Amino acid sequence: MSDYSRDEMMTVAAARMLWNGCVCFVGIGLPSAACNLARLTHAPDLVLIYESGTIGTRPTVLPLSIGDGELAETAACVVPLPDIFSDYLQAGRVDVGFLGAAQIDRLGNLNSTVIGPYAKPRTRLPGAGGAPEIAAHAKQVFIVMKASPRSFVTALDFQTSGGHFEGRSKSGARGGGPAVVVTDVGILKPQASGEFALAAAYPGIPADEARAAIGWKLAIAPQPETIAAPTAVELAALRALQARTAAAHREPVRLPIQ
Amino acid sequence: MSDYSRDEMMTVAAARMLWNGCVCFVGIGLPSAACNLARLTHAPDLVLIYESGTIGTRPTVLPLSIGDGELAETAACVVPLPDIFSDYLQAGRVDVGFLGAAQIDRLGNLNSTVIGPYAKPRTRLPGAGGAPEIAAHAKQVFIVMKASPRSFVTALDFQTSGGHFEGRSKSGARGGGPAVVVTDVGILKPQASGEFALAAAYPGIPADEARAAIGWKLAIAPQPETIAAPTAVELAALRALQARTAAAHREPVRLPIQ
Amino acid sequence: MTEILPLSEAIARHVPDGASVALEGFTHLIPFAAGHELIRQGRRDLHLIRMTPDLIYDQLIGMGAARRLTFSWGGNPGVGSLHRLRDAVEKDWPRPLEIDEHSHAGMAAAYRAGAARLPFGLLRGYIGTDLPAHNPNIRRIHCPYTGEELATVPALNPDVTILHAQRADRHGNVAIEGIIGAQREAALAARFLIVTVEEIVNELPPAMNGVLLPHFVVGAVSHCPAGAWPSYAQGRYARDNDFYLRWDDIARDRGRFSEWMRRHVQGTADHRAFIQSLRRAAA
Amino acid sequence: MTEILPLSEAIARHVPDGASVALEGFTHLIPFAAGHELIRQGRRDLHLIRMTPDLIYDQLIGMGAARRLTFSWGGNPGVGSLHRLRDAVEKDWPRPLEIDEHSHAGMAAAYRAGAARLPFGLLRGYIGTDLPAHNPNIRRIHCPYTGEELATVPALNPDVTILHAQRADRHGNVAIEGIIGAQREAALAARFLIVTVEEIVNELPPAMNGVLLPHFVVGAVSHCPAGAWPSYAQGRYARDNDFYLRWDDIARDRGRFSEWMRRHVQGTADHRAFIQSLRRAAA
Repeated sequence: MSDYSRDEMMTVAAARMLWNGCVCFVGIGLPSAACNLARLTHAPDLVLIYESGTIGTRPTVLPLSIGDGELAETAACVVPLPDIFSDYLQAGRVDVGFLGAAQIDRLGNLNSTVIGPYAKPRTRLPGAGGAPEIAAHAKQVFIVMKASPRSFVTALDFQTSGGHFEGRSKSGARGGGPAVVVTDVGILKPQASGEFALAAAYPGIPADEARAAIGWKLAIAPQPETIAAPTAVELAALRALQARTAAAHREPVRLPIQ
Repeated sequence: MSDYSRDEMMTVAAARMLWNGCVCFVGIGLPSAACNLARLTHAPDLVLIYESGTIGTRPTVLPLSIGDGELAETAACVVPLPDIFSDYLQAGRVDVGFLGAAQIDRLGNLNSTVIGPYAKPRTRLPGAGGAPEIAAHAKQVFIVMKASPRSFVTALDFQTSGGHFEGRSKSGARGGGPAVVVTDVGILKPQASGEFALAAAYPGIPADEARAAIGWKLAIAPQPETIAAPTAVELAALRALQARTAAAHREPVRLPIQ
Repeated sequence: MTEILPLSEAIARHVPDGASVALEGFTHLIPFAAGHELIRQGRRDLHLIRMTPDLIYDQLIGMGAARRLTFSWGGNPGVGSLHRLRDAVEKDWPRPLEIDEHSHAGMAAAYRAGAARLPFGLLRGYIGTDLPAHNPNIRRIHCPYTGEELATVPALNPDVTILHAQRADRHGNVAIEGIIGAQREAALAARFLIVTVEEIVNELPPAMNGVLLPHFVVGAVSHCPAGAWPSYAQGRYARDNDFYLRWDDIARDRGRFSEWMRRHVQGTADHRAFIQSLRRAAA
Repeated sequence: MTEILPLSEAIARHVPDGASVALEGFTHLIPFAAGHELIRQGRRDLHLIRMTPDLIYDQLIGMGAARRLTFSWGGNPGVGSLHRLRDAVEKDWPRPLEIDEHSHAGMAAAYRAGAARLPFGLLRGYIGTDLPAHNPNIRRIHCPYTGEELATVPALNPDVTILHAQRADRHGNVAIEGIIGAQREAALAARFLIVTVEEIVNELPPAMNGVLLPHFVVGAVSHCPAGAWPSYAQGRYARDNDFYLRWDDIARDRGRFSEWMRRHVQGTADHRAFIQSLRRAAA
């Protein structure tokens, strides 16, 4: 399969990391696409939890928001949001949590709060949402972010959620922290020090291109892998999902008002 | 109406104290009969909460247990039991809670735990159940107990739930404590000191009979009332309810097993 | 993966002697069949946990299966005493029983904390009661904002929770309808969850806002029709109030109790045989 | 007794200037019509509370109605920034906005504590994050059993919570179906609860295990069809994703935002007129 985008490569790479039966705490956007692609291909019994309260969701189209009606209608059940955070995430029942952010540092700490000082930010970002507790309590965290030196930085403006920060083991965090950072230029994994290094390359994207996109001095893991290009089956499933999604979201909204 | 039992008088007297719209935390037995009698007569919009989790229950027959199917089927909704105790009782949304016990003292403190020492009781009673928090947090508590010197005592063997005990106002209790003790020989209400005195008599039951049935030196409230005998309407409603209940409970149980 | 297996195997594999076990269900869906299987397999030294011990714990305690009891109300609902529980507490028969006694509100908070894997539960409770004086597990903390004192209870995290429910699917998802008491919290608080069900279906419909325990929190499912008898299953069969009354007589006497248990529980292979044995005795 | 009255009256009577107000609904059932009515009536100095401020708080903040914001994620879901929220925080336009910032888990714990009338919520949270360094409301306590440190948040008890729901009955019972986020907790935490509904029916059927807010916790109900638009109401109408996208353009510019609000919200008498005004503009 020669003709695919870098977004498609990222999505497929992330999807392949999910195993059948895996319990995923899913965010909107690429994580949702990756999880549903996995569910529609090699992992039919993947369990999707959206923080809005849907458990075991099996949408036929991708949601645009974290709480679309499609998620509720196809869920095994819908529970109150506080239950999701206390009885599922905090209780250690989530195998994989997905996170993205505006900034990441070499230890996988993330910033989605502010650029500039907190009290008077240059750019106010949306904020934490579920991130601090996903980062702490999911058994593994998969980070998905497009790489650029502005995002992959040596020092965060604000630490919204924790990666392999010093003292993690005594912090009360129950999960293992970020296991991988899936980018559009390759896949980073933490080394013994907790620092993320290039662990796998995509076809046709040399390590130098990855290095140029990462703000810290990116190390190369011993024996880096090369990821296979998306298969025809994967691409077809992903594109069909996206086409169904686009069609569904074109349907006009009918309001019960004259 | 001349022909009625003392139990019927107690039940009717308790029912009359409930007002339309009142939110009642109901126990099994006489409180359940009184509440449903009130609902079927003068207080059709009485809200019944059973600790099993049913809210706004409208049973046509009396439940034998606190969690009968009839309660769930006729409830506005069924919620988890922890919600009942935290979000309804503790939150101060219960107007009237009913309690009974094996022993009561002059301040309305109750014992339903043990007779004899706790570690080696002569008689092990069922225990607290919802009582401590009902006694603390219901806006008013109605106590219903048959009077006898063994039950209405000068000193409890164990204090399971609190009445007008010393320090109540600083204890964190949110409710007003016991407002009345309905017995089969008359109705007691707390005086300024917190001590329960005879405040209302039933037709044909002299104060001396009440005094003889109470283990502490029973005071008579200033200007005690006399309660009217049950009306024909009340007795008919109560007896019909009890007849329906007896008939319903005679139906054999059919199990899905050969 | 949820195991779907016979109740006898589920108990044999997952409930060892000495385990802490919560058989929950508040009047409704009490897992009697599972309790009987614990007795058949001769479990000992159990730490039994349950808000309302009910007849099933009266039976387990009377058979000497329990070392300790965590509870908040131990009676025969609407009838009176649990005579076997009383005999154990009052006279150490057939063996002494440690008591960890709470109020309903306290047990509910403890289960909820367990479900959330918090170490303790918080309530404005145990006010005006002697319980904290006799139970060192009930403590107090101060609010870090207002300074006021609140009660705490340690989280309940049973080694095994056992529930009965109406339906499971072949994946192990469990759907419950009707009064649920603290079943959901007890289930999520458990290290391992066993559910007996009236029926196993291929797929459950989406529950939307209904009560569903997703398969990844369910360890084992066993098909066990009438598994809640003499308790009930909403929409399936009613509570056998008559048996609750009769139990008062059976349990009042040590000999009669032991004979009843020997004949109907220990002398039968499974729940179906137990029900049939009772029917023969009644005929 | 629950009052059943027009939305304008419910807001006029029960939401004064300076009140703390939570308009909850997680993506689903966001009470937009009620938010617009707050703007029409020119409310000022509100303490706005909401996990996900969404467009409705972008509008309130942009109109200068808010003094303070308690929240955990402030974006346009799936689209990007809330430009009015950003402008207020970054440039104090139209007025400075105090920030009380949390994580979702923290807000959920705070609402739950509020619903139970406990003074604080407890969670194993705010780990590895700078939030506690900037929010003195996030504190720590030690477990009285294990000694471990846990995070606390003060209970949220809004003066008024406003929800949108599918149905109420004439007694004021409110039935909700679908994703409920923290609506139940926010409702029970409120000192006064207003619910706008798609439909008022004579009697609601028994909800069994469904989500129902009983009338005695509901202060006022207002009939308001399409009251969640551009959010959605499960089973009634879908989310208007297109409007969420268009909002990005409208809100990016102070002038265009102000003109849109003036024309469609301040320039209309009620929610029906608002929807009609948008339709005319689109025609």
